[in-house]
Amino acid sequence: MNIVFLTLSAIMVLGAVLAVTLRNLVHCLLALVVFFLGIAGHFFLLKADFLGAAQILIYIGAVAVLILFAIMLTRNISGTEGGRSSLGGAWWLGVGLASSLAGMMCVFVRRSELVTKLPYGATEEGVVKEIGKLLVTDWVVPLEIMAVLLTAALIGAVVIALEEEKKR
Amino acid sequence: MIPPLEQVREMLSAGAAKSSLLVEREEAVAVAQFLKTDPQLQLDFCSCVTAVDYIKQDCIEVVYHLYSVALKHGPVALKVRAPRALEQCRMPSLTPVWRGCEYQEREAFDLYGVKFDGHPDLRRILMWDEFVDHPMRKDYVPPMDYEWEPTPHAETLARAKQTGGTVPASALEAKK
Amino acid sequence: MDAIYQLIHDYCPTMPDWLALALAILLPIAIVMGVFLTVFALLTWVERKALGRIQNRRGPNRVGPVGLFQPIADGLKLLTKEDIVPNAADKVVHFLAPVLVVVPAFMVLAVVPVAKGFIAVDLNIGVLFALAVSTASVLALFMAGWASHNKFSLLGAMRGVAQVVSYEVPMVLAAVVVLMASGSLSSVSIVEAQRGLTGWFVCKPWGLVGFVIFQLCAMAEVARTPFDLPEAESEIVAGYHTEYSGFKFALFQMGEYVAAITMGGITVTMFLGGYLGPGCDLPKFGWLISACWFFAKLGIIVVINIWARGTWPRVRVDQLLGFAWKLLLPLSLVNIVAMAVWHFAPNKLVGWVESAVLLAVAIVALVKINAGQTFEKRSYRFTS
Amino acid sequence: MSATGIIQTQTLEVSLGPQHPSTHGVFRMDVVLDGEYVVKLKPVMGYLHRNHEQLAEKMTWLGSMPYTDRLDYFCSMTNNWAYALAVEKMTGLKVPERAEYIRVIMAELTRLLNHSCAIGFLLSDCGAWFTPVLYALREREWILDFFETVSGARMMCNYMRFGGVRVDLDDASLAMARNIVARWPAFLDEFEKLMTENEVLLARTQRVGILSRNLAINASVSGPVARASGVEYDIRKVDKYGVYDRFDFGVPVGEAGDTFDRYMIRILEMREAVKILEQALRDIPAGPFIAPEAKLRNFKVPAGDGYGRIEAPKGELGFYLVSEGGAKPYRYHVRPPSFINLTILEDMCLGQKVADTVIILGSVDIVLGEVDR
Repeated sequence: MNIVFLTLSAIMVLGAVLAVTLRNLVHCLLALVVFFLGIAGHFFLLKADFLGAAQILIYIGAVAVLILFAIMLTRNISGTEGGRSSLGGAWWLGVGLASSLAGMMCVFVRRSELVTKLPYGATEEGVVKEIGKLLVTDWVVPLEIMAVLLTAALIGAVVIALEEEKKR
Repeated sequence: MIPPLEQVREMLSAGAAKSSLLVEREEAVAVAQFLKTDPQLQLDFCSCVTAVDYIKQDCIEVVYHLYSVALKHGPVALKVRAPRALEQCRMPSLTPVWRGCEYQEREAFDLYGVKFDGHPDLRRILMWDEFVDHPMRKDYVPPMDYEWEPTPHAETLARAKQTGGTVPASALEAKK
Repeated sequence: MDAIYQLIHDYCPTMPDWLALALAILLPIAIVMGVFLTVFALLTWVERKALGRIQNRRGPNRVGPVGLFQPIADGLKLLTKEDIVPNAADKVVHFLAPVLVVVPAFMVLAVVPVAKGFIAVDLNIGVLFALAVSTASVLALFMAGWASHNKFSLLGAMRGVAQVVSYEVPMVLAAVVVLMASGSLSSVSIVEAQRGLTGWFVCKPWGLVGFVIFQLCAMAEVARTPFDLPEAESEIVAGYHTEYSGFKFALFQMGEYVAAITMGGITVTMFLGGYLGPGCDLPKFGWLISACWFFAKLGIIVVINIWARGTWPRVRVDQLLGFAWKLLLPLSLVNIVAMAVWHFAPNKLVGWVESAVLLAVAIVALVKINAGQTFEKRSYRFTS
Repeated sequence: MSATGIIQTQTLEVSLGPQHPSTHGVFRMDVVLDGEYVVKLKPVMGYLHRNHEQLAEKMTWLGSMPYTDRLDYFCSMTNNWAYALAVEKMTGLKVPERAEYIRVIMAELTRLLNHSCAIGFLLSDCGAWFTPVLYALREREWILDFFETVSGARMMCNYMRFGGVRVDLDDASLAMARNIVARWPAFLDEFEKLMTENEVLLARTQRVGILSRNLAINASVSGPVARASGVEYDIRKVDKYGVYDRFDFGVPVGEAGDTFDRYMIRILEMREAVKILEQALRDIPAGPFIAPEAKLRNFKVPAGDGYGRIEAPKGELGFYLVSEGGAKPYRYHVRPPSFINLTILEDMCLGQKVADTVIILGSVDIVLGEVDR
């Protein structure tokens, strides 16, 4: 299993690096999809089939397509029309921000109760049920806040698009 | 040249509206407008537009066949003449009066070289854009090489030059 | 997988462990692929024959008996054709797209229980896996359209993406009722939950509505007529695979047909009782009889697809999306409520009546609300 | 301006044609799209241009008769008739009664042939995977067989002559024609049952590509397209050429002027054509089939000009001829209905979707042999 883990991780890192370095936006997106797939693979490897499938459904089926639509609205898809490389002078700032974010997430995830509450080693079916129950009992407020936030973002996107129309 | 418009109406009505009118270029639009709107004529349907090259009379005649959908009579042939020489071969377009003239006047321009002033979109319609002559004129001489076609592709032009330079200078100019 | 591993171990103890493991993994895959590729080849033949019958012509009848070898001939022809890649195309993506079209279509096959006790991988979350993986075909479709550097391809790809994303939503919601009824995500337990004389989910009001929604969405998802907009040949030439030729084109066709079969298989599993049927539990030939049942039901779904293709014109893109969002989505939401009503009803009869009435009201109301798009009866006058 | 009114996006210039499955030949439309909406559309033609008119000016009067077959290669009979009619007008040739009846029979059969295929191809453009077309082609085959028996050619019939027709119809071929006419209503009923009430078809065609009555008249649109927009104009009724005044038939006229009306008008016109055919096949008199004074060799037309037109299946087909009294026409001009009906293509398509463009073009019913000449 170690080999599979390492291969997957290598592919993921490669995908992530390509996603930020490639010039063509569509290529970047495809590299990002490889990265998403790698995450799904990791979930499957951890026997968290539900999370793996959810990862594919949400990140590849929805998020990637969303990014795709955003890309199609931009002009310079091929990245050939001048402009600076995405690896600009402030790359170290990005690296710093990203690593500090990752560190923070590590710390908070380790402290979180959610990890300990899930019955580890239970059947997958049990996990799905447990997640469902938790989502509508203990975590119902965060869930609703998220839902409202996403709806607000959606409306905001429409408003921004409308403003653009007015300006023209 | 033509009598006052009221007389035109009587003339046309008497002849069961099957007659032809030869009008001056300057008067064409006014006459057309009259023929279209006059309550007794109402020639609202411009069926056929074409040009004829009368090389002996040194003129190109554009013929409009008018019918009336409202009164169901016709045809009246409205004829307008212009000199054959390419620079002077122009006349007012009747497309603003009858929209149906649009493509047919383009065709007349394409094949006979009649320039219609006031036409919204006077381009070649049947021949390709790079074509230089007007092939329906009676004095038109077709090129030696029928198959050769001046296309905007640089490669084709280069190949044509290589194989003996049969490219007419006019075509190369049109390309520029 | 474990069973096969055990089997190999018992019969050939001398075989090295890694080989046995590899065999245990590859054997079910090979069997499933073999079976479904045969079905795919047959399907192309059946489709052409059936379309021919609908259209007053004979269909393929030259190669082999009644044209049965036509798919092979087609395959050979496509294999030997020149592979044309447009000069301006994005070569890598252009190459990857047809591969990626086929992969998800085959991956879904893994969780379709073809016969009793015969499933390549009995995932606990089988249905979710199938729905998730089939979504991934969107990307392949987009890649094909974008990489071809052709405007028709791009239009087709954008249509395809919009269509698949829109129909994914009612499709998943229609599947939810089945999950609620069976209490499981595993495709085998969904099938087993449909035992009994009227056990098939399609025999219940919410199941019937769910089945219709799911079937329509499946047709849209794999771009079958009347939802074949991404490759609408009369409008945008061939949509996203305009610039593909030879075997890459064949891969697109294969991906499309295999996706049609697998979506049909998922529909059968979820609503039509999968491999269940009289005789499927017989000790000896139960697996064979159950396989026959499964393929018979699959055949019905496939014939419905072909029939629709032979008789229906294509819808327009706004009508297609409007249909998904304005009709199917609310209806599938009501369907979930109807399922809940059924579930909490004091007895079967009350549940039946309540959910049926609820759904009928919903359907009538939705049709009324969307009445702005309905049609007028015209009369014509005759002048003489 | 974006047609959706929400987001302004980049427009896409697409060239539909000249090689495109549904441009009905080598026809091109330069379309500018905003998303799926058409914001500009310019037809480009001439890919099939062979200067038919100039060729005819270099030939004898009768010499270009077979060449008129190639104009609208679906309807060679009506093309022949229009040319013959124009020449007969200039020469004053009287056509015998039997020949007039034969011409009517041929023209109305051509109308059946053309309209059935036109609506078949229109439905194919809607994406009906060829089923309706093949139903139409099955019936068309009967008419083509009939044309072959009579004239020796299925499509390029070259059947009419100045002052009559080339060969007479014998009783066997008349029976054949009666047979075709008798089975046509059944075909129409079957076709309508299959298609007319189909919701997808209604949704695709109703209120799509509307052409107003005034624009139709002003833009010289003729034939079924004009009548679908409410223009009560049928040359068979207005000019009463041939013996059309002897038959009892109606001219269907639409109201909305959309694609569905153009589809329905064609079906109704076929039903009327069946009526005409029944009467013509019943009343056809005996007698000569070509005027005795008509000359095939050394045929000359007195000097002058003339315009003859008929109601071809696609609209008004006219021939404008100028003669100098010689054996060749001095000027020979065709007024092709499909060419002129294309004038308003852009007006009908603006603000519609790409998918609609295709069916609007299909509902106009063009044949490129005639558009480009």
